Amino acid sequence: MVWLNTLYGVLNACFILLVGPLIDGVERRIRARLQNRRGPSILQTWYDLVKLFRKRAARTGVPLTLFRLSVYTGFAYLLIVSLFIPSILCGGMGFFGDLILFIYLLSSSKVFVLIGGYSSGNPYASIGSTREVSLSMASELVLAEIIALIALSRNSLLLNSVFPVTAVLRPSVLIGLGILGIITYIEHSRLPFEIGEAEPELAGGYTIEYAGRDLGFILWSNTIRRALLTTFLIDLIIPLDVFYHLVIYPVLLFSIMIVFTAIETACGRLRIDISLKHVKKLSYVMWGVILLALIGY
Amino acid sequence: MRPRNKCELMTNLRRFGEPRLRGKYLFISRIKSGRLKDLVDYLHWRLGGYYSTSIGVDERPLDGYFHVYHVFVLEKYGVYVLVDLPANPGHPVVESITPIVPAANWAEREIMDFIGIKFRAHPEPHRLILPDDWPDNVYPLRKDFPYDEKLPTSDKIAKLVRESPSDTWIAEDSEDHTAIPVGPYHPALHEPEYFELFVEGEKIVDARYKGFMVHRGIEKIAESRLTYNQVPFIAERICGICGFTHSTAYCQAVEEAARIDVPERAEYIRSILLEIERIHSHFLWMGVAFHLLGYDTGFMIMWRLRESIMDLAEKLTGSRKMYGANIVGGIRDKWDIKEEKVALINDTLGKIREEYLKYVPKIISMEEIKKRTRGVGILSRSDARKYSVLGPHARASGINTDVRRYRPYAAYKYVDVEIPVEDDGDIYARIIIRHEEIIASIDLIHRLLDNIPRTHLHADTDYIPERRYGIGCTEAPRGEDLHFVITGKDNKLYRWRPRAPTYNNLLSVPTMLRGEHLADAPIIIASIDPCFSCTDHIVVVDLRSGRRRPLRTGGLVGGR
Amino acid sequence: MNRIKVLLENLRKGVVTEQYPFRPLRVPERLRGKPVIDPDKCAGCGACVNVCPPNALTMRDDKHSSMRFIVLFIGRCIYCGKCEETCPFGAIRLTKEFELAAESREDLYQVVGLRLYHCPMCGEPFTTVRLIKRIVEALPEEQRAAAIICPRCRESVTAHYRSYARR
Amino acid sequence: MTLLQYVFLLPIIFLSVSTVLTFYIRGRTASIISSILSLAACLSMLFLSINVLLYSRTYRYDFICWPFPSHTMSNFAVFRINIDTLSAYFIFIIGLIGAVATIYGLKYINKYSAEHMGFFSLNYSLFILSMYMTVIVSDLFWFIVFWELMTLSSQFLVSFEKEKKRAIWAGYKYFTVTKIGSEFIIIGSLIAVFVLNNFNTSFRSISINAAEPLGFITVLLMFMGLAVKAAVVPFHTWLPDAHPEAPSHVSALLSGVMIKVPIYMMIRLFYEFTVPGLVWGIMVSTVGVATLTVGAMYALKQTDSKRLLAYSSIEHIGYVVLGLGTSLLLVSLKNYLLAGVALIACLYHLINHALFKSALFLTAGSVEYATGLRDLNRLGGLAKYMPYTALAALIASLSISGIPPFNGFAGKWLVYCSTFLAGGLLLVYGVLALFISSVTSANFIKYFTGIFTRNISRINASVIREVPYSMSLSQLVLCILCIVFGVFPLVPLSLILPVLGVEAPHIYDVVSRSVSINIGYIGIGSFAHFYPLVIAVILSTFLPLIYVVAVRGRGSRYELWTCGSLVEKRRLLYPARSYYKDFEEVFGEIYSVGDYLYKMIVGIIPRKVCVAFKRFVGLADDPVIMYMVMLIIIVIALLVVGV
Repeated sequence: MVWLNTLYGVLNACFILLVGPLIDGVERRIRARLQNRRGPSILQTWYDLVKLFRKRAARTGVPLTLFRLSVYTGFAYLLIVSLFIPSILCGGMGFFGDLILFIYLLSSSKVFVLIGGYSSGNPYASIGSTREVSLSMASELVLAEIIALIALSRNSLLLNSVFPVTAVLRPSVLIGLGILGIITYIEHSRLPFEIGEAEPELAGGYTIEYAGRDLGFILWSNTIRRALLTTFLIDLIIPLDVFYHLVIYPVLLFSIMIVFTAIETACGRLRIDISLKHVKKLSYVMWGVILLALIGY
Repeated sequence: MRPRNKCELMTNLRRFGEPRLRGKYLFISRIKSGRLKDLVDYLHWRLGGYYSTSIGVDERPLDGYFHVYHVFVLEKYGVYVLVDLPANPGHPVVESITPIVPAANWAEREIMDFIGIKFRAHPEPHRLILPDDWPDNVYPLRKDFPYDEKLPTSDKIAKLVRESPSDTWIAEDSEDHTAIPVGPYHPALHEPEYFELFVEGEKIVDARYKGFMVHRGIEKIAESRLTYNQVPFIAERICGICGFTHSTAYCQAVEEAARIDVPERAEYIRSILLEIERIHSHFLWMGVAFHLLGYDTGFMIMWRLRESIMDLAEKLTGSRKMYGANIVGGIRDKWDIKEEKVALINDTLGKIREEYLKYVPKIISMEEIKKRTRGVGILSRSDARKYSVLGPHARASGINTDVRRYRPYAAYKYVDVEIPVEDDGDIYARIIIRHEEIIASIDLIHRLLDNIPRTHLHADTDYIPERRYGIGCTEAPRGEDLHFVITGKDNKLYRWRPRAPTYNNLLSVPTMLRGEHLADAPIIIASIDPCFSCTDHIVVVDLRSGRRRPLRTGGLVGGR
Repeated sequence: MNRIKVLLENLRKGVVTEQYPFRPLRVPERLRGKPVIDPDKCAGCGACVNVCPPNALTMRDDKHSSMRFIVLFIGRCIYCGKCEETCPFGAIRLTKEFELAAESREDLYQVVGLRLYHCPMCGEPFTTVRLIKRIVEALPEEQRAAAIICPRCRESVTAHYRSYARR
Repeated sequence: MTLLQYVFLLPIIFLSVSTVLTFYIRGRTASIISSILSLAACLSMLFLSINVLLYSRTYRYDFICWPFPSHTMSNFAVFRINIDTLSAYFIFIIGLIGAVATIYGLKYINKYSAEHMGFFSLNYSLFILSMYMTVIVSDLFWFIVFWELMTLSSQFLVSFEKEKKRAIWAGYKYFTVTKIGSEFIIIGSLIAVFVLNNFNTSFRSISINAAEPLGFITVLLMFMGLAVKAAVVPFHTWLPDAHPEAPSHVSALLSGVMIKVPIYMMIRLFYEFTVPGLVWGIMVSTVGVATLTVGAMYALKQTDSKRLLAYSSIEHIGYVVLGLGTSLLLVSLKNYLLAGVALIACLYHLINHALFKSALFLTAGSVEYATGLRDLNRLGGLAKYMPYTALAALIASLSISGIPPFNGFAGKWLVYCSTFLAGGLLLVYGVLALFISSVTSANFIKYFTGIFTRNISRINASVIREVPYSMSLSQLVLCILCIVFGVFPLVPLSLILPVLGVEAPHIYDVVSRSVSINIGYIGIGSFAHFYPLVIAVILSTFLPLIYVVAVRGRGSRYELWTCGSLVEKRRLLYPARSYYKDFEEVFGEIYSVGDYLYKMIVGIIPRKVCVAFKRFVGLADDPVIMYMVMLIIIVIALLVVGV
């Protein structure tokens, strides 16, 4: 049984690894169509990544192994998450872990990438990382509230017993899921919240000093992170069932991503202070939702 | 008490020196000693005129002196005031006017670099345009400096940032702040320039600017090698966005100097092409602005619309951007706008207008756009006057100025031009100004096309007299383009100085940047619609080897 | 809401980009593209060389091989069309070609070589054979003799005749 | 009586000898002698504590100092020592951190001149001794004696650098504030002993009924007194001044150990002297949450390395106190399972914090030793010169940030589990704790990257070299323990569970069944669990794998990309103060609440009293001191009226 679950986990991880860049390719196509462009092939992100993987990495006056290693550590953390989150198969590494671990592993991978960004010493990278850290601190607050809501509704922190949270249909859960959707969107670092690597002012932000393979891995892990966050959202919605996961899950995954892309295409970039304020407002709303949950709705 | 007419003005000006009125030009020479500052103060701050630019001329072969002309524009009296300051060739020093009019800062430094006239009491007498490893006492725009001179290579690698503070405003501990280099290669800037922003957190504490990285020495080539009718094509290549307005301004300057009457039809065609250029430029700017605000869909939309304008231009002139229509005295024959083209223009513009109005009002009502532009990058009216900013940039700060209306040229004499003015002085105001100008320009073209007369296309220009002064002004999309010419022998110019509006507008950028958020820096810089290739109009320094390649005419091709 | 309207408007409009390098691009009739010299028509008068603002057109006489070369360097050309306008024989014209990327710098040159015409009196080359032919064809019979000698010789001959006449 | 039973005397003997010797010997010799003796003492403490914890022994001794005829009076003449598992747990921490800090101090102390070394050594031994004594005595009277001795000796250590005005001031402030704090304990104890317990000072015989008013006041006074020493909000203001000023290994002891001693007493207070009550649960957990929020948010603003660490100590004490409060609250609600988890969380996080915070203080000390700087705005790029210190700082930073599978995560995880699953008010606290945890990681990203990475700095890098081995190794030892405690939760849990067995017998059964403690697995019944070991194993397989696939090959080297312009590298440094400006602005309510409280406190006190105290205390700029002095007066007045 353990081995079967491990196998499930590995297969899920492979699925996420492969489908992450593919989703990005689809998104690029959709975005292009919304902007009256033809757009690249949906495999374009994969082509880009393969091209980057073939290139030599660059070190920019940074003697630290850490500068490069942090990228891969961040990547490895995402791999761990993908091993135990049910995605295409409804099972994983025996669900070794709970909600909090999931959040921590995801944010740890980001912490490593940002440590890498800071260690380059480039002011652009520092500012970009600072923005990322600030925004993820703020959204962590909302995430924590959502976890609290889930724990409250399901009286458990175990992933396999909280999925799907929709089994408890309360108004608070529904609003909470909506807010989780927004937070997922923000954590995807999409416009208007794509401020860590804001190309016009920061020229790539925390990724600025990376090149070649390292950059490839950063881009890859960004797509994986997006896929994982969305997977988590879907897992909370659909039943933990073979059919649902094999059929409904991919459909939902792609459609959520497409909706997100459409929203992204319609937005400009916000400033860090404004976006932090938005997230803060969201946390206030979420307090209300928790209150609602506490009084039994 | 402001003088009511030119006569009174002349009387008043006698207090300062000897005014001479020649057509539109009011020369003030022999300034009484110590009265220069009063004169400048009177012209710029009290008479309601504004400082336009300064020109240094090596007139030693003509009258034995170097000359500095400060050009002030008195829109009310319809004259250009040229404050003539001769400088002794042995000891070329004149008094600086920068302390009174900060806008004169760069122009005076440029003269110091190129002609070698020193300005007494200039607040920051450092090099502006010439690279740091340029030898001292070599002044490229003097007449004894051959245009194809090759200087010996220098071992010193040019430093892009000078150590000396460029501005007294810099906080004392600016060393402690993080320097964010923006440029010369930065994705937000599409041309080579260099801003150094000092930040505390993400707040910009101070900013420095270093430009003129691609100075191309166009003036020297034009004065040395080109004939009158070759220059328009080079002038057009000063800029890749508003090239036509440069060639028009040049042609007008020569036409002024030689007193050539341009046929009306040519004037109409010039105006039409100028307006097409303006629309194209504003579309481009809006696209860039949306891109810098992170709204790439808006960028794509604007540039798609711009594409149709470019196609129209291509159908009319054979080129998307380099119209190549101007010659001294009018328009080239093949560039005539015939009946079927009139229809074509009307049709295309109608469609563009319709589509444009479908999009842009919606886009500029978006929350992100509003939040990031309202109250951001404010330039107050007094600061705008201080730096003599021009064009939409000035109009967004509440200064009602437009060459097309107040000093009409080409066909603007025959039609009414609508000029939007906003008072807020922020980026949003600049967007609104340009938005309204696009619509006004489309309407203007329709009107111009309705009235286009049937005359010749160009006047006879066989003889152009020597040592005549001419100023050609056009309202470029970014503001007033000013070309100053002195005619010379052998079908060649004696002196030509183009001054692009960005030259004045850029000086105001550090003021706007201070206290703003780093994320807004690109849009603030872009909000003046800077055109650095216009501004940086000799040498290309290879930074790695520190070797300098003297520029040959081949390098002129290109632009933005 | 507005932003969604913008997107819907965009969707209605559809794709506008073209798959340019894979499909040819249509260009307007009047496009000022790459100038080409028709070597059959060019007489090597050098009018275009005189008007060319960026010196893209240059002229070189090689006495050794007795040839005149009109060199057009596309790398400098600004496509103003002045040469086309000036050329008395319609030999140079602007084509609609705009894809000018080349693998080597040499590909950007067009060289027209014309045989030089040597003055029958002094033997110095002063123009091309083709130009002299065209001039001679265009002139009336009685003026042809004067046209075929170089300006300097013509000057000395004229001076000679004059002095002869005065005498 | 076997010889083993007298092991507890060893530390006392070693440290007393050291104290006496250093009274006569001066200079470096003194420091070496005292270090060796302190080390021996600490090792014997470790031995003792492990002995007690693993075999659940209890040592109890009553020394009759003076035979009084009357039974009442003889109570005061007995010197009672009681080493149970709870004491042993704290002895373990004192021994462990004390040993590492002493080894570190051997070389580190050479930074200072030899002149006052005797004085320093004396106080150092006395400090460790008094902490040890504080946790082993089982008598309120002697507890207060050693408590005061601990304050006194550590005060001299804080203001050891006499030439620095700030150090003197910090020591003064520290002493004044904590002394006032201990007055609360004294008053509380007096009431407890004389009024409530019939002149009994022995821990075993004290029982306070917190339900009646006087009992309530007693517990409140004692809790407040302990809270001052534990630097719990709003009594935390002395800590950020005091801890950074001490020599770094002393800072490690202060932050790693000393502020834990009041927690020891709190556990005794709430679980032994009284019965856990709902009010106390709410109060303690609220104070805990306030502490962790304020600590982390103020740490975000710091640019001095040790000051940042000091604020983060406040934050982590907050986690510990939150755990304690949660357990109190849940016990009173009869939710023994989660109460046990919360108490485990409290103790688990306590030892974790001792480990990583000491390690961090030691790394900050190494940096100061090598560069003389603590300013994060100017430091940078030290990893190249000080690789071991950098490694230690990285591991400790990751631990404190709660990156799984390091130990910080395991401790915090237990806090979250107990609060999230408990629901109600605790849910809100849990949310705040989880949010603050991300602020912690932001803090330590700043700490680590500010000092060690980014290869540009405003200091002269040519003279910097790695610290001596004794120093770098002692940092690394702590880091290894951080990893071990994270990956094998069994190790700390096997130390903690005996503690629960003694202190809360009624929750032990539930906890030991529901908190599974297999090696590499930690979980609460069917509610939550995770396998740190599996994560560590997967991580350690992935990393070499990815390394082989991707990192191999050195890559080409370029200069820093500065948009193609030449800017001096020095000027590109993004100083630590700039890091989270915007976040601080947007989430600035916490700071403004602090300011508001400050104004309110000052507003309460009449102006004339302020002026009087200014003369009297000389520290009127610190409202907390005045606030507390006022409180004492009010309490005394109330007592007088009441009695």
